[in-house]
Amino acid sequence: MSDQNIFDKLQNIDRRVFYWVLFITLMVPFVRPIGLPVKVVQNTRDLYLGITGDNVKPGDIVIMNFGYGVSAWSECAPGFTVCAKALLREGARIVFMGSQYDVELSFNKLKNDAKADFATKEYGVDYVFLGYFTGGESAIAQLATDAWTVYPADHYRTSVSDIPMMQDFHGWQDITLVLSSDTGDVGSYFLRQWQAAHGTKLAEIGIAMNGSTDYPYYLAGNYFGLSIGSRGGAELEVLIGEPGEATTAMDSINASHLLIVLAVIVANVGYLLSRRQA
Amino acid sequence: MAYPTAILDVIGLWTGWVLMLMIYSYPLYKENVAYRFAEHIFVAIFLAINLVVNFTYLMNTCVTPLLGGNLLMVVPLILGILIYTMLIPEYRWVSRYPIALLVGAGFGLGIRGAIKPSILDAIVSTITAPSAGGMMDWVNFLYIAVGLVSSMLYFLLTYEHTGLLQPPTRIGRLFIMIGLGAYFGNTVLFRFTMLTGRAQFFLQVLKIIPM
Amino acid sequence: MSNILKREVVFALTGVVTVLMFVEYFFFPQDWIVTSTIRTWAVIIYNISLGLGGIRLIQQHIMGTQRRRENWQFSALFLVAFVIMFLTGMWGYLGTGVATNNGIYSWLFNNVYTPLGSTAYAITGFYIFSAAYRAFRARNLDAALMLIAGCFVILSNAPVGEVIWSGIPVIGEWFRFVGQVPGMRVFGVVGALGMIAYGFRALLGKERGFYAGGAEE
Amino acid sequence: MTFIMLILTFAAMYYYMYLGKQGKVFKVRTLPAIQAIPEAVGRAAEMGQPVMWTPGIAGGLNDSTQGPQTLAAISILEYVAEEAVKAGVKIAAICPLPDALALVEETMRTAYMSQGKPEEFDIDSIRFFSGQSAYMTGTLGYLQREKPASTVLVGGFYYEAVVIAEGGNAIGAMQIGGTNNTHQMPFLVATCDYMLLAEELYAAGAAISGNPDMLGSIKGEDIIKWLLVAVTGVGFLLGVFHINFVADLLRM
Repeated sequence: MSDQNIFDKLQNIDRRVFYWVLFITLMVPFVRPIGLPVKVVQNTRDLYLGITGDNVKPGDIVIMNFGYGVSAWSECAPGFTVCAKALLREGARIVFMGSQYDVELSFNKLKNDAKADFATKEYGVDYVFLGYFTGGESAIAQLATDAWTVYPADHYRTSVSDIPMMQDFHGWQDITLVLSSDTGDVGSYFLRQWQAAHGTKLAEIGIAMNGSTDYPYYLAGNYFGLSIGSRGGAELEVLIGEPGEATTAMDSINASHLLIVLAVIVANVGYLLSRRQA
Repeated sequence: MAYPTAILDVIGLWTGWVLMLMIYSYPLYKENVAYRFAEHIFVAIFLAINLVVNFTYLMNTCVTPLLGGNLLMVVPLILGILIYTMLIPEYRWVSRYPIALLVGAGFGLGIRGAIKPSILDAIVSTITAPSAGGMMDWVNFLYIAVGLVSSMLYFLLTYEHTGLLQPPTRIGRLFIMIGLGAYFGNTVLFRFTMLTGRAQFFLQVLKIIPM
Repeated sequence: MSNILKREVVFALTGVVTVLMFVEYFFFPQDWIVTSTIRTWAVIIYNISLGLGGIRLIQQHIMGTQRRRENWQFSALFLVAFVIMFLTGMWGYLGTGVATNNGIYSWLFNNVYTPLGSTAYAITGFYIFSAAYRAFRARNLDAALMLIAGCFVILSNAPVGEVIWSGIPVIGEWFRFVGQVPGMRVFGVVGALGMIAYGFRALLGKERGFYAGGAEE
Repeated sequence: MTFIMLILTFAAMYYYMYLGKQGKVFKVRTLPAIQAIPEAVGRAAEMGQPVMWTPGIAGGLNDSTQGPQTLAAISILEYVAEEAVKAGVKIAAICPLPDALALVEETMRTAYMSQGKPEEFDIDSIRFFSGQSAYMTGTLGYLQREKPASTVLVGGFYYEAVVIAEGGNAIGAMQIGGTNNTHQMPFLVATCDYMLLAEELYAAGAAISGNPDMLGSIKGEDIIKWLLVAVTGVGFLLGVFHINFVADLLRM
């Protein structure tokens, strides 16, 4: 082992070294923010424009679906929060629902993060939390035709017939637009069962991993807008003018992405040089 | 969110923090007693929660309708219970019936659902030329078509990649590698964001940064 | 007779369910009540089957504890944690209709399950890093292309890419929206064909994955 | 069109299976991952360590995209188990899918039986974990504690793929991967020594069996692929001149 030169060593660094460096790299920017500017791309801008201005009128009902669980908060929650804030400010009424069984925690976090906006709104009149649903695509199809059978009661077990706002929501005709934020497939259920079937306006607040599969739907007009990953969240925070979690996280994202590319470059330099020596 | 004040919430916060370090001691150090501790708690709690949630679900979708008069719901209940014959050696074969239903549903849905989006739509979008657009659109059009054809040839399973088939299958492999690289890169953002969230949590609990 | 029950009927049942799914797809514009019922059943059966896994897992830990196998202390820990979580959850559900109404269950859910879930999910961040470090090495043309595509996409995803060079997002986006398309489509095409062929063989009783040991010859 | 395509595919496979039964010999191209299985088992025998098999947690048997992959993985398990029993190597099957558990158990039991060693089958060699993160942490723990010599990671994987495969890599296990889940392929390719990509996963069982009519069905698939290549080629050339005849036909 002693005849290993520096290049060989570079190639065979103990993986734990990386893990430490990575974890520390992620933490440092939180303590010492750098604040690189975030450029807003068109798909995010379209999403924001679609939920503000003339596109949403006071009293319109909007569905916001939590297709993410607690474990994906850092990726999905910032964008979702900005959208909820924007919609509440436009005077829209929001139906919250979700496909993960820890959905209540995500909803509580949202209410906390947009405290000021929820403070002026009344539960059951301006927004309602229907809670968890199962049954996948058929449930979403059923929601379009007869919402009350999917949700006979809200999350807190109040019958929907006793909730004022629900009197105006029976099916797809009553909904102005749908926003879904997913780690899984619920967005695509809405795409097929609502957007394609009834022409409902739909946008996705997606995870980065699905960016390239979601993007063609945005180009084709199925999604009127698309936010991709925590970066999309940061862009939305720029658009609404309130830097939040995603903006803070962007420094860490920048640092870690740079780190992984640097590591790959170093490994390759080592590899090429040691091959040349041999 | 603000830093909690109630004592139970503070304990909860620290519990989560300590358990996180126990799990990360595996990648950051090595398999050890702390990891083992967290691992077993995790596996146990996950199982318990899944059982409780599934039980709730079962009551809502099967038992309640059954008691409400939907007698057909007795079928999945019995079939489901038949899976447990696995535990009795001489009746083990009975468990194949419910599994047959699951497998049949899986194949039926899988096969019927795969042809249009995965095969037909993929080819349609490959051969639909850009209606207008510049040079780049046509280059992309050509790139995708050549890529799809050559990588399909790569997957021919009853031919060795030699002779006439050697060049196209070789090119097909290169297209596949580009696809894999791009997908790898795409996933990095998502994964790092998750880890960023944990790094933030680590600092927040220590009150180094605000919650 | 027993072989018919053990084998032929099982085949037939699988085949019939598969064909029913086809019939719905090709001949019914909306959901067909027969198949949608079967799908509901399948979900319920799947749910019930979780208990089997649970029994196996619990059995293993009980044995481990009883026989004082290596690491038996952790098996005991498993059992204690399981019993607490399961009983409090059921208590909450049976008592009030909502499991999280039980204080202990809810506390453990929020402070143990949730952070552990996020923690485990995020652990992939570490592993993806070391995997990239070793995989992205220009050993040959294939690996070099994977490396280039990967690095451009990574840099284009973070705002820093643009700061380094304005071309990075352009190239990165090309890889994301065009470059990877042939690869991804071909996986769709051949994956679908492979699945159809596998299903076909299985329905004809050729593949043994499903009928493993079915005959007990 | 979907219907025609389905019938066409079935017909092609049936025809070549029939030819196979008649004695026509079809050869499947070398799949290095399949050839590597005996080597993986041999390595375990030499080192006196177990072989680990796990099918991923993406979905149950009734799931349209994941279920068939799980079954294909069990087809491969059968081969791995038989080889392992022959060589006297222990197998650890980590199965996080409750509904597949029964099949895994049967497969293992049959493998021991077919090699005349039913008494050696140990039910504890099959482990179950409920939930993705628990499965992942449990498997990581297993890898470090038992240090299997080889791992066979085939089936429907989700994000656990990179963790389990890197975990196996860290202990220096020889790894054979395989999945049809596009988003997990890059990680298995990056971390495994051998890999079954997409269709190869499904075809593995048939290739292993060497059974002529099974191989015939693979020939049938290839014929369909040629057809698709031709359709794409012709469609592309017509498309250049904005003649969308082929696309319209496929859309029907």
